[in-house]
Amino acid sequence: MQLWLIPVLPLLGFLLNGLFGKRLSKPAINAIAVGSVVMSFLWVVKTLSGLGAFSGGLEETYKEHTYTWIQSGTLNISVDFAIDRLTAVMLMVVTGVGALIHIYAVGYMAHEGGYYRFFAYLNLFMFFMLILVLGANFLLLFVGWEGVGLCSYLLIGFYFLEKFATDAGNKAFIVNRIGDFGFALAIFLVGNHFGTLDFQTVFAQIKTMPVEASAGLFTAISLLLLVGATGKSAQIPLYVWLPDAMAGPTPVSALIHAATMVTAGVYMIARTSQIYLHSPWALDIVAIVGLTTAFVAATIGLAQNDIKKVFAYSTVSQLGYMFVGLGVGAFSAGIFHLMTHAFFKALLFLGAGSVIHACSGEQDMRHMGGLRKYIPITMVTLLCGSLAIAGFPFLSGAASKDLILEAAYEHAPWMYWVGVFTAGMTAFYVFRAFFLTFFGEYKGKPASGHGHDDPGHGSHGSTHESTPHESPAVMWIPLVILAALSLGGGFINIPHFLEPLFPAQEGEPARWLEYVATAAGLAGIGIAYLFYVVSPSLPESLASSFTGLYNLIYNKYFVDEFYDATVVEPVVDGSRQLLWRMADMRVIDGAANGIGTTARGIGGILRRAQSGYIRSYAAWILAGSILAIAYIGFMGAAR
Amino acid sequence: MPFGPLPAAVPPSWYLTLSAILFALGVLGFLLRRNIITVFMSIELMLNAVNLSFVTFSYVLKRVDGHIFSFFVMVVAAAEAAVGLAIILTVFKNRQTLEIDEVSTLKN
Amino acid sequence: MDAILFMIFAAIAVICGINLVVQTHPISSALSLVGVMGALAALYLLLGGEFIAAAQLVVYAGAIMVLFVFVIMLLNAGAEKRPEIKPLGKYLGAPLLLVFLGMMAYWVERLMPPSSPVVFGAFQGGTAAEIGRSLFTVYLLPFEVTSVLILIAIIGAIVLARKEVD
Amino acid sequence: MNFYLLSLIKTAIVVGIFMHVLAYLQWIERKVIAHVQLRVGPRRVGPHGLLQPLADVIKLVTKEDILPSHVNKVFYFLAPFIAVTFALISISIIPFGPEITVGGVRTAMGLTDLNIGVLFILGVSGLGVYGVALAGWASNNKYALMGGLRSSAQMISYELPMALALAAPLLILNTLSLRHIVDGQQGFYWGFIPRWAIFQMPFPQIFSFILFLIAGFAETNRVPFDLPEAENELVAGFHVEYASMKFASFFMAEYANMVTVSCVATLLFLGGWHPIFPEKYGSGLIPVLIFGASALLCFFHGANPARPFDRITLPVFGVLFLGAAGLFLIPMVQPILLPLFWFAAKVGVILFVFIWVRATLPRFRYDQLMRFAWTFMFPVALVNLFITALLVALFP
Repeated sequence: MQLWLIPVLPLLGFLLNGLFGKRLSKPAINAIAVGSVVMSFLWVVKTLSGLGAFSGGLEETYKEHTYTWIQSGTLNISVDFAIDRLTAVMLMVVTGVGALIHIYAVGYMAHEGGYYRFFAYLNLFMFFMLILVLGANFLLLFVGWEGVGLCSYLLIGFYFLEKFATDAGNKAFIVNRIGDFGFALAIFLVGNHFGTLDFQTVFAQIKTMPVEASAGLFTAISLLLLVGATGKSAQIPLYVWLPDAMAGPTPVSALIHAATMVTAGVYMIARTSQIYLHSPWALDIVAIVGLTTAFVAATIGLAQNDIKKVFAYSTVSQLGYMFVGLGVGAFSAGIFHLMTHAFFKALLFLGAGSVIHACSGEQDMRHMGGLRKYIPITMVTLLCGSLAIAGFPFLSGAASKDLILEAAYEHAPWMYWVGVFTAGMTAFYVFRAFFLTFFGEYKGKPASGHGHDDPGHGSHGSTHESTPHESPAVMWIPLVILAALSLGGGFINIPHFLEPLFPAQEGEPARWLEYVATAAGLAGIGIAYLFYVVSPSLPESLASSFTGLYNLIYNKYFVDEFYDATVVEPVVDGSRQLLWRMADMRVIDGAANGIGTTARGIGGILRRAQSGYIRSYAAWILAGSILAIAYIGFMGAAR
Repeated sequence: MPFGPLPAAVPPSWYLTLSAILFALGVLGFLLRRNIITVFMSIELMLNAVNLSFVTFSYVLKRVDGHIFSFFVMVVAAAEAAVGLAIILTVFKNRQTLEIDEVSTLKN
Repeated sequence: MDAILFMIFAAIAVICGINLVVQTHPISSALSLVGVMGALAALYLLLGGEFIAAAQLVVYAGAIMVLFVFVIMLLNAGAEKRPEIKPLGKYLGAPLLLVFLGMMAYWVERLMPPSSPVVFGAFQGGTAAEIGRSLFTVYLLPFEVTSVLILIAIIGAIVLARKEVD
Repeated sequence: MNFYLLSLIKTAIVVGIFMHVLAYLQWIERKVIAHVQLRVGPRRVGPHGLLQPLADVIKLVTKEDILPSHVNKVFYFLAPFIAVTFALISISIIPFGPEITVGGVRTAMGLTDLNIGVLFILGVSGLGVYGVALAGWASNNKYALMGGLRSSAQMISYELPMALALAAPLLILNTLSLRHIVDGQQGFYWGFIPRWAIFQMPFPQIFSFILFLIAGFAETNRVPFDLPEAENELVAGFHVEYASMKFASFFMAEYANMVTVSCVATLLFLGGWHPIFPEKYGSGLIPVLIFGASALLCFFHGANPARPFDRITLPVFGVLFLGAAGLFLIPMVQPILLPLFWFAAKVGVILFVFIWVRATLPRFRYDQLMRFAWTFMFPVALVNLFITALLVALFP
């Protein structure tokens, strides 16, 4: 089946573009970058159909051994790739959406500097993401995990000339470190207790283990894994990096920070669901974390003015939904939502990118408006995405979200109500963004603010006329496809597809749950329409009447400031005072210098032997060899 | 070595001893001579001595490998001669001398 | 007969070797080295290494040493003045060397497994066919590597010895 | 019969014949060149100058042996001997014919046969350069030195294409022993095309034959490659300081090398002593016809002579030729003589080409010489070798 080919193709793209990209022409770079991803998508399709995934096959995990990586003592870690139905879904999402976004990026990045660098990073990301998804053991998963983290760092800081971009990159990286730390610990625990890191063997062992005896172990592992997941999937308390990550180019935000990478945490928890299921209350924590995140992020999203920020917070909140789904035991629903979210959130981001592109780099919604006559295609597609996320009936978002909410109701009714409220807010702020962008009249300052928010566009903004313009076909065609997916994606019955892995919920949930959720969504849409189309003056008055609350939300609950005060400052001071002044300058430097001086002294003695005459060297060699031969000879003679 | 009436055929160890003698001569030349070319030739002499012992061993063990090794030694010697003589030419071009001790820039 | 041949060629080899060391003029040394090589070729024949003998003639005596002679003639290197040997070398070197030789001879005699004396034709494994066979099967990789080495040497020699154009 | 005695006898025969061949080769060369240039050539000493070589030898031996004062004595004396020795050694392994039985003694024509004959010849011819180089260097004379330098560079350069050209037929015949090589060229395609190496499938070695001949010209310092002794630039090149017998020995070496190269070419490419077309078509009668025809020619010219004493000499030659022709008709000596005849004929043709070229072609310039070696001969030889190897591998 050559599973290894799936990740290796993007890797080839990365190598080609990364090594020779400077000398390649743009068409060549496009061909390599897009071609590799598309090819790997096709290969995924071929493999899956070969495994019968589309025709009810692939009940069992199909595993392929590539080579043995680490072989030490009893520990035996090999690079295996495995496909089960979960992986199949992830593969389709990653490669499919990835391919679309690559195509989109060709148009979006057309005028950027570091073109080849961008696509090289993107391909590298695809490689690691596929490794993450395909990996058949914890270590491989971790490799992919770190790899995508690296790529996200590189791509967030893509405009590395801009301070805030690099800062955002560092932030993402450091925050993720915390999560990865937990993940690593979890892996150590697993390896320590099961003697192997291979998923199948570990889970097989778990099935036979007494639950109550080892509950503590499972709880520890699952909580540590959760820490990792919160880091990667931007859950409370580690969500702070994601909004800043919007400093990267929009396709990156769409691919990495909406569709694929941030869902890695969800995937990981679903993958290790066995461990969670055997822990008494780890899942509840997952659910609570998810719910809180969903709610908080949604509230923050209400008041953001940067269109990408809005979608970023909505991403966080949707991820929260997925966690809720996982936490209440509806893993398949979580994965389902993961997929649909990949569709409509990618769509939203790409649409936002198209809008930004149209406004020559403007990201602040207050400077947009009335764009519907300029960029109809973008508007329509964005409308589809917004409806989908708002849970409009029969659309993809609704399908998955309702499943999650129903499962939440089964689990604990209050979770359901919070979820419904959050859904309402989601609908509200998404359509707020939509209306602000497309309705009203155009408020963009002509030829102003060119790329001062999205500096990469500084170059290309000036090349365009200042009135908004529709994006090229290479950009809106992926939009259309994604729009179609987010409309119809709900009818792909993922839960049924995943039943072999995650048995379906027993019992038919009450119908009214769906109605209430849908109603909440529609209500949100209505309120948004009322606020931003009918009487645009209403929001200001509202904000002024609830100033404190508004500021709290507007400043994202001051979480960043809080973290700065509590975590960052102490660490910085500690390292400066203690580590730098004391440890580094005194101890380490002192030792290094001491070694240096000693070496110089000895050398000063030894250099007398260096006469510079080849002959004398040869004489030394001769003497030495004579001694050696004498020694050997005597030894030999002795025997 | 046992002296006395010369046997009809000599044991292989004599060949080895001969190669040792030649090697020693090579070393001597390397140590005593000052002309780069001669020094170089002394090295070649040592290589030849080693070859002789290789061939002798392959006679003793009745295996062809020794010949292969000496063949490789020859090839390497050829390459070495090409490069070394080129170097000598350049040295001479730059310093108008072949005295090995006057080419001791390594010193100090 | 074998012993006599060995003695003859060994004597030639040793004498030429000594000549190489004591002659002051490089070209004399070169010629004596050619003598050594010829004698060694004969000894290889005695040892059954006919291919190696031929290669010795072709490669060493026929090519390498010609190169040496060529360079010597090209540089027209005169006789070197007798080296003044450092007291260390004078009083330590020669004895050390003799000791070295003595030890070698002794241990060679001592440690060599008792083996049949060298008779011409007793070992037929050194034919060109045999060498070629193992050269292109067992030792294929080293062979290829040496070819690369030769290539590098050629390029290096050209680069080193070419006259600067300017 | 005792091995040593047999070897002695054979050596005596071969060396005797060989020396005379060398001596008369020069006479032939002078004659041929003379006729090419519409001259008569030597004809004072003996009939048609047939005793000229003898006279030359006497002259060279009795000449004063000048010893220049500024030469390096040892090498000055050594050089000619080295040259002539290595020139003569290689004749020792050249087979002239198949195994024959003379007086109940079965022996091979030719002194000996090495398993590595070709390699041996290459090695020896490589050593031959020392004579020239040393002569040039020891003469302590700038012309001589230039000659020596040139010859050593030239010989090194041309040994590569020579060896490569030799390697190609060896791939087909896969042996290094000259005798086996000749055996490998026995027989005929479709009954009349000889299976000589230059015709032999899978890849006729015509190219390597030509390459080998050219390289041979260079190895023997013959025109157009006689740079080492280019009279009009280097006076006489490496042997400018040599006189009398030493000088002669250089010439002997040159001619011996010519003969060796011709023999090797014959053995490797022209099928040695195998006839040019099968016995059953009467190839055995060719010598008879040739000698008979030349006898008739002699009689005719004797009948109406250009010069008075031709009336005596030419008929004598005619009679001799007739005798030779008759000799080839005796069945019992045919197996001995026919191979010798074919071998000699082929070698003679190549030698004639040597002389012919000398009479015809001008001399290369030195840089042309080197460029020719490295940019034409070497690549072509490589390609030829490659193709041969490929075809041999494909159609074993």
